This record gives sequence, structure tokens and C-alpha cells, in this order.
Amino acid sequence: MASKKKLASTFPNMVIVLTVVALTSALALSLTNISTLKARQMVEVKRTLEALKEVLPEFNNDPSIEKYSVENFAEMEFYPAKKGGQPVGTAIKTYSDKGFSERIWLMVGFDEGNKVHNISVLKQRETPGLGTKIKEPKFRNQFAGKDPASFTLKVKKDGGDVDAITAATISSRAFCDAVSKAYRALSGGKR
Amino acid sequence: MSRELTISLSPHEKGNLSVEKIMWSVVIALIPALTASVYFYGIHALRVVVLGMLFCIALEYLIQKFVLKTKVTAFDGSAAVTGLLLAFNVPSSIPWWQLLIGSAAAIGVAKMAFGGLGKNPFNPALVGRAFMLASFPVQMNTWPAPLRKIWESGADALTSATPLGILKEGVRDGTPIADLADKMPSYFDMFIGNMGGCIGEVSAFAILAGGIYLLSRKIISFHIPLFYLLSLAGFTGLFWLFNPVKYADPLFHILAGGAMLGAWFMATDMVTCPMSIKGQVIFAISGGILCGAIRLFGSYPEGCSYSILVMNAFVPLIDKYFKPKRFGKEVDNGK
Amino acid sequence: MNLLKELHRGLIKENAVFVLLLGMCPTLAVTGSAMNGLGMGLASTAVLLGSNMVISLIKNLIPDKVRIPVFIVIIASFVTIIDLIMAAYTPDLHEELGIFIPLIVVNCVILGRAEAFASKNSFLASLVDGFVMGLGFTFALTLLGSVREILGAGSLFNWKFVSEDATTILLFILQPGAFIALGFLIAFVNKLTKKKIQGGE
Amino acid sequence: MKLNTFKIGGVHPPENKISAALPIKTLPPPKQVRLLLSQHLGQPAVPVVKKGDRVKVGALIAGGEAFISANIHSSVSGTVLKIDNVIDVSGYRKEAIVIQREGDEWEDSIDRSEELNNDITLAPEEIIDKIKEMGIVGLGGAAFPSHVKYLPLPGDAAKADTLVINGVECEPYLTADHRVMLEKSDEILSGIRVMMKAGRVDRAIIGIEANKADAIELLSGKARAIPGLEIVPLKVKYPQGAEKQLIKALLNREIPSGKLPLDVSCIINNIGTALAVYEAVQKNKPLIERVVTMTGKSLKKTGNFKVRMGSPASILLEALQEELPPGTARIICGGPMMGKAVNNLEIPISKGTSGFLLLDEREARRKETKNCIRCAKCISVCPMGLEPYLLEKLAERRNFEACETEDIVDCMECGSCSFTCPSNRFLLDYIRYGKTNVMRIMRDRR
Amino acid sequence: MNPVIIFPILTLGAAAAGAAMILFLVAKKFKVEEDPRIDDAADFLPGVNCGGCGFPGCRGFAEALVEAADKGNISGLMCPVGGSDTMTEVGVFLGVEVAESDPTVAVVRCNGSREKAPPKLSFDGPAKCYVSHALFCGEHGCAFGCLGLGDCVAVCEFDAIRIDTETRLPVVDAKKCVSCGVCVKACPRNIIEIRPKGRKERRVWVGCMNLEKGGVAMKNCKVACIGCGKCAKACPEKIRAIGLEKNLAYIDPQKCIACGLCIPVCPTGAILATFQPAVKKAKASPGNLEQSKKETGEAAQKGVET
Repeated sequence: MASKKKLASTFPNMVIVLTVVALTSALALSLTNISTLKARQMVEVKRTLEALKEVLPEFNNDPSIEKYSVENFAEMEFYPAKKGGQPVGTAIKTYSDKGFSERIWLMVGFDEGNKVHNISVLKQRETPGLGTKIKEPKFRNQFAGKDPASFTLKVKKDGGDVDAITAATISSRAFCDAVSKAYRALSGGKR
Repeated sequence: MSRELTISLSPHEKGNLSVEKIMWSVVIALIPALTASVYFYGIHALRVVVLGMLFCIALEYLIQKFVLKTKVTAFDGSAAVTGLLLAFNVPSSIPWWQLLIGSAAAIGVAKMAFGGLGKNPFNPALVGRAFMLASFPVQMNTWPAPLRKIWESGADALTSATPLGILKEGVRDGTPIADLADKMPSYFDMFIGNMGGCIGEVSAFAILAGGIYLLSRKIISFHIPLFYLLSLAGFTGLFWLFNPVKYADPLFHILAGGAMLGAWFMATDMVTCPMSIKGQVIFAISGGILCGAIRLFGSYPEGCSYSILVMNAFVPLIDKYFKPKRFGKEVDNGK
Repeated sequence: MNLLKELHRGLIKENAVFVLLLGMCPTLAVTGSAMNGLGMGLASTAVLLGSNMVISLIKNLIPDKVRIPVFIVIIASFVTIIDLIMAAYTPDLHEELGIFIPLIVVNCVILGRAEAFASKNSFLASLVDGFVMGLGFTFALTLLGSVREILGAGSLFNWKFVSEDATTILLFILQPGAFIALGFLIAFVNKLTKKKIQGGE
Repeated sequence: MKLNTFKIGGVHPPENKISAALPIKTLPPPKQVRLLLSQHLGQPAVPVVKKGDRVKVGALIAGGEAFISANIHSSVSGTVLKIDNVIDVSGYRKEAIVIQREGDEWEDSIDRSEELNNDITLAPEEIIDKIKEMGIVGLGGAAFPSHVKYLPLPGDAAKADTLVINGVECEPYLTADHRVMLEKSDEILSGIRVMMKAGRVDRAIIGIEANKADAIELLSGKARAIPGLEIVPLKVKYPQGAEKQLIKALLNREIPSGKLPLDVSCIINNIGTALAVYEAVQKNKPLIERVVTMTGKSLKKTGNFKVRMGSPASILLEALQEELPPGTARIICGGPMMGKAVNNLEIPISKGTSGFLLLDEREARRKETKNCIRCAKCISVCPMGLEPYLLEKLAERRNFEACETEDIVDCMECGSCSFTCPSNRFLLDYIRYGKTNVMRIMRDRR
Repeated sequence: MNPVIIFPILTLGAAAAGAAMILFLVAKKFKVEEDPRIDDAADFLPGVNCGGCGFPGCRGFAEALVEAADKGNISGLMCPVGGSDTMTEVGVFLGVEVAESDPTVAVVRCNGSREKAPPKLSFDGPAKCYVSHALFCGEHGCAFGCLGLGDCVAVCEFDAIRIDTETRLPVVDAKKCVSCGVCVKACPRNIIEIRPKGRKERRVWVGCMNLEKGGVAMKNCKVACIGCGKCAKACPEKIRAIGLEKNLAYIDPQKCIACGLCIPVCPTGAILATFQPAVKKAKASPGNLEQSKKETGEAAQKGVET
């Protein structure tokens, strides 16, 4: 059966073989890491950019460079958009912990009149087929053009103006929660 | 002697009980609940029930005939009971094809995959219901209002929440129980079944009538229903005494939702409940507490079917540790 | 070596998922859609190919007592490499599969093949073995993902063939649906391969 | 009035006591008798005659030498033809003494007069010896040698305080005991007095099921003359005739598992045994005759007969002037609940035979077996509080160890579980198989 | 160099070296001596874990083999599935002589088919031999004969035994039978016996287990052995393979040469063989013994199976 004799399990053999294998692996890993680093970083940037394009009115600056954050809302990111040097709106990366499973991340775009321009879902792990419907335009579009000052960011069941997704009230609530958080940050947050 | 005699072991006499008789008795016992449902929800309820029975019997027949290629026992009444109970556990507005899928889950997954009647660890109708609840949450959580309400309002169709649903929403918003009263049906309405809910579970009165029929035929014993409802009442009652603003009273919990149907017809399912009386009592008490706990603290308003399914899983264990009292063991002859 | 026979072995006869019941963690966790199943299967296949090749090459250099650590280091390296590459070039899939890519390290299929096959066989045999077993794994995951996606979402490889509002059997893309679908697929494979089953009443 | 009965389990099969009103007919001795050497529990008797010997009625032909064994006497006068194997109720061949009848000549010592002898002259020990000598065994069915019950248990075990007489006859169809109670009431009561003396007890209870109202009335009237004797009517419920259930029903005493009636200070005997004891002690007549019921719905006539031991069962049909009805599918020796299906009507009647029952095709065929639906009916009817469904499963899988821990040996094979099972499962068939094996394993261990 | 490269190399290398040292120490401390030959010997075995050898699975058998080999003799051990080929291989590996043992096969010692032993009763109960046996003597009335309910079939791992639908007797497929003996234990009436396969598949045996007197036995079954002893007389002087005990003849498989002389003399046809016996009524003498051998040999070539 055994064709060739294997290396015996002596102390030096064991240490040397394991160490050499580990070193080789480490080398291979670090090389891969270095070579893919740029691509991986680009992914984040590209995603943010796409989201920004979706939720903001037309702009021609690079909001990710001008990104800032405000007091009390440290975890949110603000992306000011400008067209020809004139501010046209702000996109806010916001979140809610009231979802069904993990934290939901949204990008909410406001125009200069503090009306919601558009919303994009960055990250969510809601129940497939139910909570994931927050990604669908049918749900998101009801926010577009609304001014949160007059449009209550609550589902109808809770006395608000938002049509909740059937059988996914929790996800709808979380969505509203994130949007209203962004609005509060926009209107009340200090730079 | 030329003629052939038969040799067999005693007993040579056979009682007249049979699987068919037991199963069809259960079907008969469910007729009052069906009647009540048709009265309150109209012909749609009847349509769903007939379809449910038809689907289950047909599926069992097809599976036995063509997939497993065993003897066909689809007409022994057990599939009919499953279909009936499954239909009783869905709203009367359910689309037919969803009921068909639920029936497939009940018969195909919960029953035949385990070897057919008698071998299924879980109540097939409840598995079907759980399957549908997870698959079609929208349709399974939309209850048509009783016919009378629709006539009164003049609308074509109207949906209404179940009392338990109203309670859950109210509690979530922190509304005191007393303030929910105008949204709730009266206890009398709940007793006769004039409320929103699944087809078979609304009328406590009709279920009670069927249950008493089963008791009188000695198909079920009183232990499971009694102790299930008692422990549900006891558990919810404890919280109600402690804080009547936040928790509903035990009578509400018994009349609302599927507790009555579950206690009388689902928990008592012979195949999936413990064998000994002691075991049945343990099973029922734990089930009642579980149901209460899900209703009070779970995210679902209703916990009856899940409590029974969970307890089904413990049946082998209960059977192993709770034996009937043996004759001649631990004797006390007053000495 | 008969490649056709080997293929049959990897795809059906010794299918890692349907017959050997290995690698259940990714099988059940990430097969919510056909695409996820395919991606996971291919990632695992890549790791399997790499680890099988390397281990068969250095099999005589590994002392017996440290063979598992050595295998794990090699497998873990390949997994990390794949993880990094996927994060860079297929970011959406990478996010969808999430934690399950690093978890390929402890996938029994890969360690199992390393221990049972690659550490005893030649380079070429191990290469073929890694290829067919990986293919079988991919096949199983894609099949399971397809079934779940068709039933649960009414689509296949994200191509939706029912209307946007149509109700589908949601349960199948939820976790319990994975168990049920896998159970029935295994039963089906058993029915195909084991013509005669003894015993029973 | 609420009647006494046992507490757990029990069924109520259709009573079918067709022959209850028919008086006992004494049949003439047959041409040939075959007396099995093992007509009782315990060791077979050892023949004391050989081929060609001439014997009279009542002559000792085989001696029970072991502690649990019983003497066997010739039931006819004639010549010993051979000692050979004959098929008995078990379906297997067992050793028997075959005697060809010539005339009907009785041993001189036997008092054949009809006169009632109420004077009990013998001392208790002498009575026990007499019971042993005359080969008396329990006539209820188990055929346990009677004298053993009256011997004190080894060690300082409990002393009996009550004699329980079993007049229950809970098996459907059978009416032999019922007829004996009606027609031989004086002899029975005298026999009970003898037994009370032998057991040194001053209390005796006869338990009779309520469906034998005439017997209860008759015996109650006569029992008043006997101090300490009580007649207790019982609710009709099977298996009330089992000793543990009867003692529970009458005295509310529960015999511990694996123990004897004497452990709860009881001696229990069948009503037929009381008659046999009377005849043995007061009339010096060995156990050579017994009353047997011949019944069945397909028979035009049925009857209760007093027959000689060793007669073939077919003489009962001859006495009824009937052929075996066409369509007879099963011949049962005993009652329908615990009786044994036999091969033919030639099997010899022995001390434990209480009747024969014919069932036709429709009654005999068992219904198709289905899956167990776990209805727990078998548990609720088991008078011993066992779990027949579980024992069946374990025995079928030959898991005898588990069978033992589930108390399979406590099963008395009453058949209530199989009777009631809605799925027509072979519960008792497998339980009996398991029990046989467990008992063998336990014996080997000792 | 780039710290992104240096750092992982240092940490991983250190961790690996440390782990290897710990492993070495642990391996040394908790070393369990196990004979490496056990694993290797187990590789030779079929690996079906049938238990036919009497050990718990193939590895258990391998352990027993190695232990026995150390004592220098493995002749008492036999893998019924692999047969003598496997045993020879293992023997060579373990360095011990293996005597060529005769291959064996299960034979059924009852010939009471439906036709020969017609049923007089019908059995209504669970279709298990062991239950039927505990209940009564069988539908045919013979207390020793096959009950035909297939307990042997149920236990056979190799699909080598089946119940003939016509005769209701078990039929052994000699090609599939590995003579593991499970059926022998399963039969409540001990009807199945493991006998040598015989040269060229020639086997002769008495197809009856009935210990009753001839008349009684014949009443139930036309092919019962009546214990007349004619076969014993027909058996050649030098061989004397047939003995008679309790009204039943038994052919000693070790002595029997499968000449077939006993077959035609049996008045009831209770002797079975796997070949067509000589039709001529032969008398036992050395001369025609040779001839009969020749004839029966030819018949065997045609592959006649009972």
C-alpha cells in the first residue's frame, strides 16, 4: 500500500515542515493581499459613488472627498453634492438597528430644500422575499420628493404616512427609522 | 378432515374499534365547528374545507400509489382529518393553490416521508400550517371579517384582525388593555365565533360540542384539553394578576385564537401525543405554558400551533419517562 | 484512468452532498439562490483543486503527526486567497456569501479529500479527484440553489419568470426550506442509485 | 348499586353465553381415552402402569413426583393400549397414556352416591394430602396443582386469612362454571368448607359477575348457613377471572409483581375446583371428570357436558348430534379471549379444558393489520398497566433486554390489547414471543 | 521589505513552529501503541462489516487476526465473505500459513414443499417463523419442517436466499451465499446447515429434520426421512458417511464423496443433491462406484440445481 516512506515524526522534522509550510503560506497570502488591495478598496468607493448618483440630484463634484460627519451622529457620513460649485443637496449614509436581523444601512439623498430626493439600500439582511422588499422601488419611491417636515416618517399603523410592506412591518419601520434619523441629523446636526 | 382450519393465537375475538371509525368520528366531531364557520364566513369557508380534504386524500392516494407503491390507505379517514384540520387553520380567503401546497407539506413532508399514518412525529396539519405561515405570510395573516360585519358596513370584502393580533399591536404600542376594548369582539362573540380568525378556530362553542362528542365516544380522554387550557389560563392569569394593564385576562386567551381548536383537536392527535395519562398531562401542561409564553413574549401573536409542534418533538422522551402505573409495582395494601 | 467514470463518481456515486453528506454547513446556508450555490461551489472547487494538488505534491514530506495542521494551513491559505480575490472582483457575491467563504476552511469535503485521497495518491489522480469532487459539490449546491430559488422566489439565476408581485413559496428561500429541499433531493438521488432497498415492513 | 371491579384496564367483549340455560348432561365414557401426562402446570406425571395393564375407573396411572405436579387417574376401566405421543392443544405431540375402555368398573373406594356428605372429618393436613392424592388441579384453565396452594410458603411468609372462590367466568361463551354453580351449589359450598378448613381460614368470598344473577341469588341464599362465607356480585368486565384482578376487585389487595396470592394472605380457587375438592375429600373420587361447554354461533345446539378426562373433543359434537358445521374455520379450546386454536376435534380433553368454541370463517379471520396509530387504547385496557404497543415493537425487534425492563413477564396474556387494537395489530402474538424468550433468559441467568 | 509581507511571515512562522513543538510534546506524552498491521490487515478485508466472522466488523476481525498471527496460527479465523482467497492474502501479509479450507455454503434441510407436505391448516398471525414456531407445528403439521415465512430471507445481507413461491421453501443461491451463518441462527427449527460446497458443486444431504417415527412423519410429508436406514446400507463400505439417529439419517459432510448412491435407494426421496443422481438402481460395489461417479459427473456438467 504505502509506496514511499513518509518523513518520520521527529522533532526537527515536525517543526521544520510546519514552519516552512506556514512561511510559504504567509508569503503567498501577503502577496495576494497586496495585489488585490487596490481592487478591494475600489469596490467600496465605487459602491458609494453609485449610491450617491442614485440618491442625489445631478452633481459634478466628488462628494466622497468632501465627506464629513457631525456631532451626536458620529456613525453617519455626510456627502455634500455640488454642481458647478453650487450645493445641490446632501446624501447621508444612515442606519437603523430596528430591523429584523442585522443593522440596515441606507443612503438617503436630500435636496437643498431638505426634501428627500431618493433612497438607496446599501446593506441589509432582512428576511428574503419579505423584508428585502425595502430594496424595491415600489416601496422606496413613496419617499421621493417628500418633505419629512410634513410627511410623517412612520408606517400607517403607527400613525404615519408610509405604506408598510405587507407582512414586513418591522423592516418598513426600520427603514423609516433610518430615514428620520438622517433627517434629524441633517436638520439638527452640527458640523 | 379435509377443510382448512385456521390457527392463530388468542384472542380470537376482536373489538369493533377500527382506525376508520376513529378517524371518521373526528371528522364528525369537527362538523359543528365547520357549520359555525360557514355561518360566519359564508360559502368560502366550506370551499376551503372541501378543497383541503380533497387535496389531502388525493395526495395521499397518489403518493401511496405511484411514489411509495404501497397499499393505498388514503381513504381510512386520516388524510381527511388532516385536510380538515389544515383547512381549519387557514383564513377562508386563502387561494386554492396555496392550500394545495400546504396539503403537500402536510401529507408529503410531515406524514408520508416518515412512513405514513402512525409514524409521523409531528401533527401533519400543523406542519402544513407552519409551512404555509412561513411561505405565504401575507395571505396567512389576512383574515376576512365575519359576513355580518361586511353587510353592516356595505363593503364588498373587509378584513379584520384577530383579537390576538389586536392585542399584540396594542401591547407593542403600550396601549392599556382596557383601551383596546372597543376594537375587540365581546366575549360572547368570541365564544360563538363572531370574530376574525382561521376557519375552524373561531367558535369555541362549536369546538366544545365536537370535543364533548369525542369524549363521549371515548376517542380522546379529557386530560389533554383540560390541562392544556388550564395551564394556558394559569400562565396568562399569573401575568394578568400581576399587571392587568399590560396583560389580557385568561378567559380572553382561552377564547381567542386557536387555543380551543388546538387543545381539543390538535394536541389530542393520537399519533403525536404521549401514550400514558401521566405523559399526556405533562405534555398538555407544558404545551399550555409554551403557548402562553409565545403569545405574551413572542413576535407572533398566536402560539398555539407552535406550542403543540414543539411539544410533539418531546413526545418520545415523555413516553420514555412517564409510564402508566404498573399493576403490582409499588404496592400499598394498607400495611 | 477513465475520466467519464470518475465524473460519474464525483457527480452521483460519491457525491459529497447527496451521498456522503459532507459540507452541510455551506450546503444549507448559502443555497438560497442558484447563483449563490454556483459561486460557493466554484469557490470550494478552487480551494479543493489547490489543496489537493499541493498536498499530493508534498505528501511524502509531511510527518504524520503534523499532517492535519499542515493540511489546515494549506487549505486556509487557499481559502484566504480566494476570499481576497472574490472580495476584489466579485464583490456582490462575496458580500452575499459573507462568513461562509472563510468557513470553507472547515469544510469536511476539502479536509476529507486531503486526508483520504490527496495524501495517498499521485499528483494527477489528486488533481482529477479534486476536479470531480468539486464539480459534484458545485453541481449539488447549484441544483439545491436552483430548486430553492425556483420555488421560493420564482426565478432562476436572478431571471424572474413570474410577475414581480406574484406570491411564491417563501419557505424555500428561508433556512427550513434548505433542509426540506435537501431531504427530498437526497431521497431522489437514493431512489435513482439504490434500486433495491432491503428490509422494512 | 355500584358493583366492585378491578381498577385499571379491562374490556367488555360481547358475552355470547349461548349455553347458559342448558343443564349439564353426563356423557357416557368413550371407547378410548388418551390421558396426557402433562395436564397441569409443572412437571409431567410419571406413568406407573405399562402397556397391557388392566385398570379400573379412578385407578392411579401416573404419579406426580415433583413438588409442582399432579397425579393422574384412569377415567375409564379397561386396558392400557400404549404410551405414545398425541397431539394436544399446543399443536405439538406430547406423551399420553392411551386406555381402551372395557365396561365401566369403578374403584371400590369411590363413593358414587348422590348423597351430600357435609361432615368434614379429616384434619387440614389430611385434606391437603387427599387433594394431592386425588390429582386435583385448578379447573379454571391454568391447571395449577391445588394442594400446593394450601401448603405454607417457605420461611415466615404471610398466613392466609381469606379463601377467594372464583365464580367469575369472565370469558365470553363459556358457561361450565355457571352451570356447576346452579346445579351443584350444595356440593360447592361443602367443598368450600373443606377448603376453608384445609387453608385454616375463617373467611371465604365467592366473586360472581353480575351477569349470572341466578347463581348469585341461589348461592347467596344458601351461603347464609355457612359462617364467614360471603357472595360478592361483580361488574361484568374481562379479565376479572384472573387471580390478581379478582383479589383486587374483591379485597382491594394488590399482589406485588412476581408474588403469589398468599403474599396478600389469599388462597384462590376456581368454583369447579371447589366441586372437585368436595368430591375428592368427601367422596374419595379422583379428578377424572369435568364439565365442558361446547358452543359456537354456528351450532344449532350447544350444551354443557360432564365428560371423562381424555375423551376426544369430538364426543361433544356427537352428544349434540351435530356434524362439524360447514364453514367452521377455527376450533378453540377454551374461551375466545385466552383459548387456544387447535388442529382438530380429536385432541383429548384434559383437566384444564373448560370448553370448545367453534368460529366460522367470518368470525375467525383476523382483520388486516395496519400501522400503529398510537391511540393508547392498548395501554388503557391493559389490566397490568403495561404498554403493549411498546412490548410488541421490542419483541418484534428481539430486544429482549428492553422487554424485561418494561415488565413483559407481568403480562398474563389476557388479550385485551389485541382485542381492542383499532389497527388489528398482532400485539399479543409478539408479546407472547417476547415473554417466552425473556423467561428463558431469566431462567438461564439463575 | 514591505511590512505587509514581513509581519504575517513572522507571526505565522512563529505560530507554526510553536504549534509543532507542542504537538511533538503532546504526541510523545500521549502515545498509544497500536499495531500498525491492524490497519493494513483490515485493508485486505471486504469491509462490509457483516459480522459473519463473529467479530464486530472488519476491523474487529483484523485485530483478532493480528493477535492470532502473533501466536502463529490464524486457522480458526475465517472471513466468510472474502473466502479463502482473502485469508490467503492476509496470511501472506501477516506471515502465517493458511490452510486451504473448503468453501462452504448454506443448504436447506427440508424438502416439504406445498405439494409434498400439503398444508392442513392456515396460520393467521404475524408472518414470522419464530412466532409461528412458538405457536404450533406449522401449516403442514410437521413439527420439524420449514415454516416458510422467511426469517432466513430477512436476515440475509447478501440477498442469497429467497422463498420459492411454489414450494414455499427457502432456496439458497450458491453463487451469492458466503456461508456467514446468519440464517442458521435465525431459523427457529435449525433447518439450515453450513456444509462444504463440495468438489464441482457436488453436495448430497438429507433434506429432512423429522425425528418422529416413519409413519407419523410420512403422514405430514411425503418426502420425510423415515429412518429406514437404506441409505446407510447403500453408502460404500469404505466411506460410511451416513449415520442414523432418532429415526433420522445424517450424511457426514467430511466423509461424503458425493457419489450419489444413497439417493435412488431412499424410498421417500428425502435425500437431496445438487446434481442429477444416476437413474439406474445401483448396488454398492467398488466397480460401479466408479461408473456412477462418471455418470453423475456428466449430469453435474449440465448444471442441475435443486
